[in-house]
Amino acid sequence: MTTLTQTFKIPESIKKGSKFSFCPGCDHGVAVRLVAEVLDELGLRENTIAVASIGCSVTLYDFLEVDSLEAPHGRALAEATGIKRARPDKFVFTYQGDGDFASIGMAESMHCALRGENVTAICINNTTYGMTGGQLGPTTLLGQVTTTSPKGRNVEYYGYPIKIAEHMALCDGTAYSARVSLDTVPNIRKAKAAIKKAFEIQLKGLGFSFVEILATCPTNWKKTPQKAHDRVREEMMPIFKPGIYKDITANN
Amino acid sequence: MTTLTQTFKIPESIKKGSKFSFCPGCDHGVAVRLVAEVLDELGLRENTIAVASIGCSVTLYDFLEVDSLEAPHGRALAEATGIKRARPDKFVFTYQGDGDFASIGMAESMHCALRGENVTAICINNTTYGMTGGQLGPTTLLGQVTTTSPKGRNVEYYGYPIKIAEHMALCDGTAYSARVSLDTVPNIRKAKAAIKKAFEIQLKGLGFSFVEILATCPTNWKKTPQKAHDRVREEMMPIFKPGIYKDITANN
Amino acid sequence: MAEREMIMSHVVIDKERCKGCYLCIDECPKKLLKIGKDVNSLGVHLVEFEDPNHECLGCALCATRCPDMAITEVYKG
Amino acid sequence: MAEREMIMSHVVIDKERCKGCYLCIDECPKKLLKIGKDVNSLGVHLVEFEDPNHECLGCALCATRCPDMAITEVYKG
Amino acid sequence: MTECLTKSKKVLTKGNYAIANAAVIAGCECYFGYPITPQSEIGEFMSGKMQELKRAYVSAESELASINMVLGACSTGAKAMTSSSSCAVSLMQEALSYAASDELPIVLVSVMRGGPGLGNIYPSQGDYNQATIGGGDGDYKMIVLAPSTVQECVDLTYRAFYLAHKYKNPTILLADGLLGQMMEPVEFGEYPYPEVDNSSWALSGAKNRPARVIRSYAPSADDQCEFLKKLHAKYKLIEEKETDWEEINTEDADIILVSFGSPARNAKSAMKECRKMGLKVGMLRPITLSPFPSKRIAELAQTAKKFISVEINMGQMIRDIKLAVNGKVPVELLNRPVGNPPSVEEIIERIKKESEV
Amino acid sequence: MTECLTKSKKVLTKGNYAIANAAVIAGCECYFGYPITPQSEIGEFMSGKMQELKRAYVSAESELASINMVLGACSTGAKAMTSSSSCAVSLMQEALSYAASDELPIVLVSVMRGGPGLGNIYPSQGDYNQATIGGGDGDYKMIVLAPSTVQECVDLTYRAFYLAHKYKNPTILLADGLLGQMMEPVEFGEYPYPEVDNSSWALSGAKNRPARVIRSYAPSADDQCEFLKKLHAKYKLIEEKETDWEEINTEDADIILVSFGSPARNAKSAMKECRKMGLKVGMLRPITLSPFPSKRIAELAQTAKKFISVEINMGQMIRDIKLAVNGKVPVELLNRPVGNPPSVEEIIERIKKESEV
Amino acid sequence: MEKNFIIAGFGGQGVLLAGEVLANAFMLDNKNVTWYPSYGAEMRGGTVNCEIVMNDSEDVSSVNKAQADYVLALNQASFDRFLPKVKSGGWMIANSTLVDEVKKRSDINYFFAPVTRLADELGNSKMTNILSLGVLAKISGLTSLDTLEKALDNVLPPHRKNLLPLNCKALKIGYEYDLSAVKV
Amino acid sequence: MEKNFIIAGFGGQGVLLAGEVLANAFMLDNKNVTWYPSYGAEMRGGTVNCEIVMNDSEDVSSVNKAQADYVLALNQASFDRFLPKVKSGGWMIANSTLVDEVKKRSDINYFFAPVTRLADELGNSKMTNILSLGVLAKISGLTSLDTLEKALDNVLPPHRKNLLPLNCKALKIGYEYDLSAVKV
Ligand SMILES: Cc1ncc(C[n+]2csc(CCOP(=O)(O)OP(=O)(O)O)c2C)c(N)n1
Ligand SMILES: Cc1ncc(C[n+]2csc(CCOP(=O)(O)OP(=O)(O)O)c2C)c(N)n1
Ligand code: SF4
Ligand code: SF4
Ligand code: SF4
Ligand code: SF4
Ligand code: SF4
Ligand code: SF4
Ligand SMILES: [Mg+2]
Ligand SMILES: [Mg+2]
Repeated sequence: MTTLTQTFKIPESIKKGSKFSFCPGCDHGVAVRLVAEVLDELGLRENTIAVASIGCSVTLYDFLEVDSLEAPHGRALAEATGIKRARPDKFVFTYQGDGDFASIGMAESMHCALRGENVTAICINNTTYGMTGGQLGPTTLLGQVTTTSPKGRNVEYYGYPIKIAEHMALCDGTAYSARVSLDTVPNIRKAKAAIKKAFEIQLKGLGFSFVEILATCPTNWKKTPQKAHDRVREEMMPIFKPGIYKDITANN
Repeated sequence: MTTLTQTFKIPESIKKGSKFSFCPGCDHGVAVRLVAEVLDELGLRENTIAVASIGCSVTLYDFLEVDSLEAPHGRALAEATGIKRARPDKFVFTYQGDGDFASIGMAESMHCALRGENVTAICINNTTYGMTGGQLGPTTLLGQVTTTSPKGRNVEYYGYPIKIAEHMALCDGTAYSARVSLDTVPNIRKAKAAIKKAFEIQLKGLGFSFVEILATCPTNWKKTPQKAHDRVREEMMPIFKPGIYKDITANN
Repeated sequence: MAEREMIMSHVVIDKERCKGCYLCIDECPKKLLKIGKDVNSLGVHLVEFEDPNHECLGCALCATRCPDMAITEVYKG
Repeated sequence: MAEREMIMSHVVIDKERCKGCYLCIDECPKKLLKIGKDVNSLGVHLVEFEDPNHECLGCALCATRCPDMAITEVYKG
Repeated sequence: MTECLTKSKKVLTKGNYAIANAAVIAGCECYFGYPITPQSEIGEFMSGKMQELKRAYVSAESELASINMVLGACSTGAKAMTSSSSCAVSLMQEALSYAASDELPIVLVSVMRGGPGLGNIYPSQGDYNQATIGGGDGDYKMIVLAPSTVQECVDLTYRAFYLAHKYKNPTILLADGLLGQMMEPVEFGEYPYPEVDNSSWALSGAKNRPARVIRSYAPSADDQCEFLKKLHAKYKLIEEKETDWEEINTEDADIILVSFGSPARNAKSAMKECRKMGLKVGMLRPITLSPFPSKRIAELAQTAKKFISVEINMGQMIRDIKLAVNGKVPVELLNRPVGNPPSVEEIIERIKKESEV
Repeated sequence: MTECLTKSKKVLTKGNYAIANAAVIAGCECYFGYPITPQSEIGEFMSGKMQELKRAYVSAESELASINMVLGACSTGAKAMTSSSSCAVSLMQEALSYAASDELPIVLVSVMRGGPGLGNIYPSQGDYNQATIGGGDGDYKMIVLAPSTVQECVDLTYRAFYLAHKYKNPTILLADGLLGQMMEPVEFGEYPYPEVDNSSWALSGAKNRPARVIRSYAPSADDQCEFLKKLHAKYKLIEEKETDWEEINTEDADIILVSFGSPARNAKSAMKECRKMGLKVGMLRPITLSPFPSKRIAELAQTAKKFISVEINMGQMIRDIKLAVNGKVPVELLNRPVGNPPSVEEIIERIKKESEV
Repeated sequence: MEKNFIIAGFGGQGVLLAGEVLANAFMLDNKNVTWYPSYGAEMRGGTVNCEIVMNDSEDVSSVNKAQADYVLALNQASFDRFLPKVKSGGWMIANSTLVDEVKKRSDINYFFAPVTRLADELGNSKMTNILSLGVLAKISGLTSLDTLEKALDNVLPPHRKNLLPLNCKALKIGYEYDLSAVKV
Repeated sequence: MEKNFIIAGFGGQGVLLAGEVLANAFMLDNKNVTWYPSYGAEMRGGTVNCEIVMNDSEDVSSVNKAQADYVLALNQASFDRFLPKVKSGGWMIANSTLVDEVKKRSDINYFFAPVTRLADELGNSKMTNILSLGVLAKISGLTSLDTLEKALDNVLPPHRKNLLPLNCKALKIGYEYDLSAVKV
């Protein structure tokens, strides 16, 4: 009789009995789980202060068994800076939407990276403001229909989407900047590796680490979760190319 | 008897009888004059709305004979957006300090570029907040002593300066991004050419145009105007390299 | 728990977590997951794991894909 | 205005604009500008243009450099 | 949604769409906004409609940006607006103070939700102070209009644009989440006000005239004192000319309910019920919260025996009532901190209790 | 400057440095700031001193960032502060509302300059409303302390940290540009308050205890109502325990001057002069502007014949005085819109005039 | 005269739309009417409801009423939640396909109709809302089938107009449903 | 007793520092003292001034005084601006190197001393401020040379302490300047 090996379990860092409040098939769930898995693997849970942002993931603190602060919309990295400066021995990360990070929070995000704050930011890029009902955001793709671009994003009225990971990489205080995707299981695994790397960079005190995660918003995209992943692959990834844009620990 | 040719005069766009309120030797004066010269040369004065920002150049409207709006600190490009969208036929430019543009105004600046607003931004990079007495700003160089970095900018406390022109170039809505310097007369002439190019790009309706001008702040640097220009050359230009970072009209 | 569950690769599904997104179904290389008849309190038709031929690899592809940790445990035999 | 000013290269300095930064002095290839004795209402020792040998090129390097448009006019003869 | 809003016939319309469509009819040339519940429909409506009409619409990167875009647009004399809610309106305070000081005719639609902080998206009147007193720096005043029905959302949107331009003063349409989400039949009609001529001050390029500047910087303290006195003389004028309220059954009333926005609806019903019971109850509904109908309330304080302020907050308008009543008679509070307005039954009960005393 | 500030002897100190050094002595662990006149010296002092002491100092990219960094630091129980002025404090309103709702012990030093908008850098008290009522969303209150001398800048900075932590409430030290720039001899001494134990709520990592969350989001309207009632019960408690003021010659006074901050100095001198002339004048100087000494003023309204509010603004505190006096006796305003406080002579003249009536 | 209605069900059952149609009908009948949804931080997939207040005397209706004259409950959760809100003498109209026919209160009128089943029979279970609206309207006697059809036309956006005939059919089935089963 | 002083001059003449030394001296004499600068949006290079209020009776001094007991004017602009502010019976002490010796008002005392020249003679025209402070202090009779020297020590930052002897010398020259020229 062979013994069983457990190949999957709910991470310890997930709050017992909690359930995600995300819509069916939303990649936020996968991303939060990956964060929890990495917190487990690096033994960080009890020494972590997480900063939740305003967006679909605002109730992150209901899912993670870690101390958390809810930041005003866009200010998560200012809050994280305050926490880390006050308690440099704590592990500090933010979990933000693309709107939070790159629209209203653009200045805070950029300057946190420039200062090289020793914190980690996870940014969920779902090309829309999910929580408020799917309006056009800083990452909305050209042509994309949203509730505030009913005929699709055109350049004249809306301009272009931002490439977040590239901008972060350009900041001298950034030690690590990567873009990953959750469209397939292999990519989910790569995403986890990137999160882990980012967290390790903070543990080593090397500066700002950043992971942009391409994710779905089936509800506002009005797509099935499956088709939503197709969209990530076919429409998002050609514009927002996954990759590691900066890694000061890589030897090359 | 040969006739005399006038090789220099005060531009028409300069308010009659006005005098700059800048400190002796401050490059702001040169930059404002260059803007006025280009407004003259392109015949724009009577069709222009300028946006003044909060900084040493806040009273720009006292020097330029053009309609002007004073924007709250950091919001000049939001104001400019409002003006241009309301009156697309007007020529609209901002004149901002580096603190205004890249610190408190980072989000507005970046998103104006991303949207490709058909306006021009002039940003005076003097590596400090001049008006408030020379504090450390977003462009303060490593090692630089300011009133808030009394022992010089160190990475641990302050992080790194931002490379503005590079970030602007990275935004897809930007048609033109250049960095120029006012340290020598040849460079002053190049600076003028860049401003002219940026203005022409707006006139052609090609999108956001941007000129970062390396300039002195003799008062807060506590240097003579001459030595201040040496510093621009020796300390600033190696980090903030002059050049044209983007020009969608260039054929290459 | 049936004895075979003790020794063979299998998954455990938490019915109250499942939101019926059905992402897991496509993911399973052995097609062991399908939409069932049972409905949970959310009104969702649950995913069912059926593996009569003991094909499950314990690969956890399904659980890795599941956004709601409704596949709470995966075992490899 | 002296007759020679009518035909020879020269510059015009507005005393009330000059702030005494003396950037113009270094700029003149002919060294025709120097700190004078006169003081304006700002208490600044003014720059003086002295060109006994009619060397001025009318190149406007001085005026281009001047941050305060104190060299208000430059003429090339 | 866009399609059904016609000028000519009654249409069942949601408060948010009513405001948006009224703004379009009022000739709003520019809308700048950033989403926030419970008013995102305004921006959504505008995104389609303004493009259709080739007017300006920008999905701003934040409320800081959107309000400042409005300042920019208004500096050219354009009719421009933004809309937002509670915590996001908090972000606009600097710009609002600038706008007051710049005397720019900006229009802000503020659809209140629960606070403080992020709070939640339930209806609330917790931003009465924020709108009427202002959280910006210095001494300035907004014009604040408070609709209580969807039709009034339309009428007061028109009025907001008119008053903003007439007085060159920032004007807030202050609704609550319930009104924003509520549907009622409305008639849009035509914009009922004359166009205000902005040509004497608007920025348009200094052609054949000296250059203009719009600024809030005053180089000397004396200049600033003069400016503030002028500004406050304008506020006085606005108070005299534009203070507006609805008043019912106040002549002989012992108890006067004072209430604005959606709770005023319940106050009215309660008042009518109480009249049926023979209780001498009247009500006053401020339509302009700023200027506040203080003078009228002071007059009524000569005859009434008590005022009750009915609000969805911890008691904010009650301060203005007290200041107006100036100790003549008691002023009581009937509030719910956040959420739905106090119910008709609750109000009736309170009136009965207060009548006994 | 840094060097001369010792704890043990009297030193002639500028208000801004006094505040900064007092914060350091109070154990402030983190300073985050962005420059603005007339308070930039605070950040300048801190930049050197905090690094010297290996504490946290950040040149933030904006006031939005600095205030939010303070929220972050305070969430760990740390003593943290920022300082700013007028238009820039307007930018902090959202975060202040969050801080109130999060019950975070933040300390904000607000050194008022002229408004509205950019205004200018002259002294002013135009932000009385902004500080005491708040421009953020929802129903919340700050604790607001108003020094009137440089020594009080020190003492009230200590008190600000203490009260903020004791009540887990945002606390504002509200000075004006004149006080910030003024030098007077001060003694710093030691931080006179006990340390508040924050361990029951501060974020520190969920080790051997359940995870904690600090948030302002309330999932249901009922939760939010409960929360608001609790919050306001705390405010009541603070009012009962911490309301503070200075009072001189009020017992028999016919006229009572009410004034805070730097104008209170002139009011005091004027009052003393008038007493010499035999005029029955007293004065009350609120030290806590929020909670406001309303109860005491109401008591004094029983005996006094008139109150005069002396302010550098268009009349803001006067509302609170009127609310307290509640119509008992007249409340007059003696103000200067912006700039230096009304002079002693001006105040005396006014007292004389009011005495004649 | 003032009457108020609560229509409640699952998210996705179209209760807001049904309410909007009813409100439109009252508008067409030249009555004052107010519609408002419950909203808040409720989970997606939770219950949704809206209230419609109709009156022909007042210029403006009050809101947040303690009780309702008519409640239409399309699922069990809504039935349970709103049963106490029915006015004494008022009506609870419930979708018996999903709601147990239990009558705890004796001071109100009940009407159970298998509306989801009826809609299924019509070929589209999405018609549950409109079909049950027909039942509600008929019971209330406050508006006509004709008006309701016009109201439907008002509410359906242009790109959905193709669904009008089906909706009208559903409405009719509901409106003409056999009310004899009603026991007062 | 309360006395107040205005010290005014060019930006760069060190009037704020001179005022700070005087204020320090009063502090060392255990008097209450308040120092505040004029500030605002004045142009760089314009006139600068500060006011010092000393008293030994009140706990706190008033500010923004209508008039001053002593005005020290280091340049013509300051002289012109502050002449009307001297109290009747008060003193106008002026730097005669830069100020014309004109006496428009007859109700005040004047003292003109060529302080810039004296400072130049000392070898450093930057000592004008401290030297004239000596004159002012002596005329006022409100503090001693000894106290002023200690005050100087308080005010000079460590890296400027090398300038203390020179400053003391300037102070002394001023303090011991021949006051016989004074005509009341
Ligand atoms: C200051 C402020 N503005 C706006 C909002 C409303 N709001 C809440 S979440 C959100 C956008 C969320 O989008 P994103 O950050 O992309 O996160 P997602 O929901 O897509 O995961 C907005 C605009 C707010 N709460 N506060
Ligand atoms: C909201 C706000 N914050 C701060 C200030 C104070 N302030 C005025 S100008 C300025 C910095 C100016 O620096 P920069 O933009 O680089 O212009 P410079 O003076 O160097 O040309 C600051 C911080 C302000 N007026 N408003
Ligand atoms: S709205 Fe979009 S991002 Fe938000 S939970 Fe639903 S699917 Fe996810
Ligand atoms: S402070 Fe600096 S930037 Fe400002 S005017 Fe003076 S020299 Fe120029
Ligand atoms: S992926 Fe998870 S939530 Fe989705 S259907 Fe499968 S088990 Fe259910
Ligand atoms: S573990 Fe692998 S094989 Fe087994 S059910 Fe899941 S995906 Fe299929
Ligand atoms: S450059 Fe201009 S301001 Fe400077 S010294 Fe020469 S003339 Fe005067
Ligand atoms: S024009 Fe040329 S040569 Fe003549 S003074 Fe100026 S710099 Fe010298
Ligand atoms: Mg998003
Ligand atoms: Mg600068």
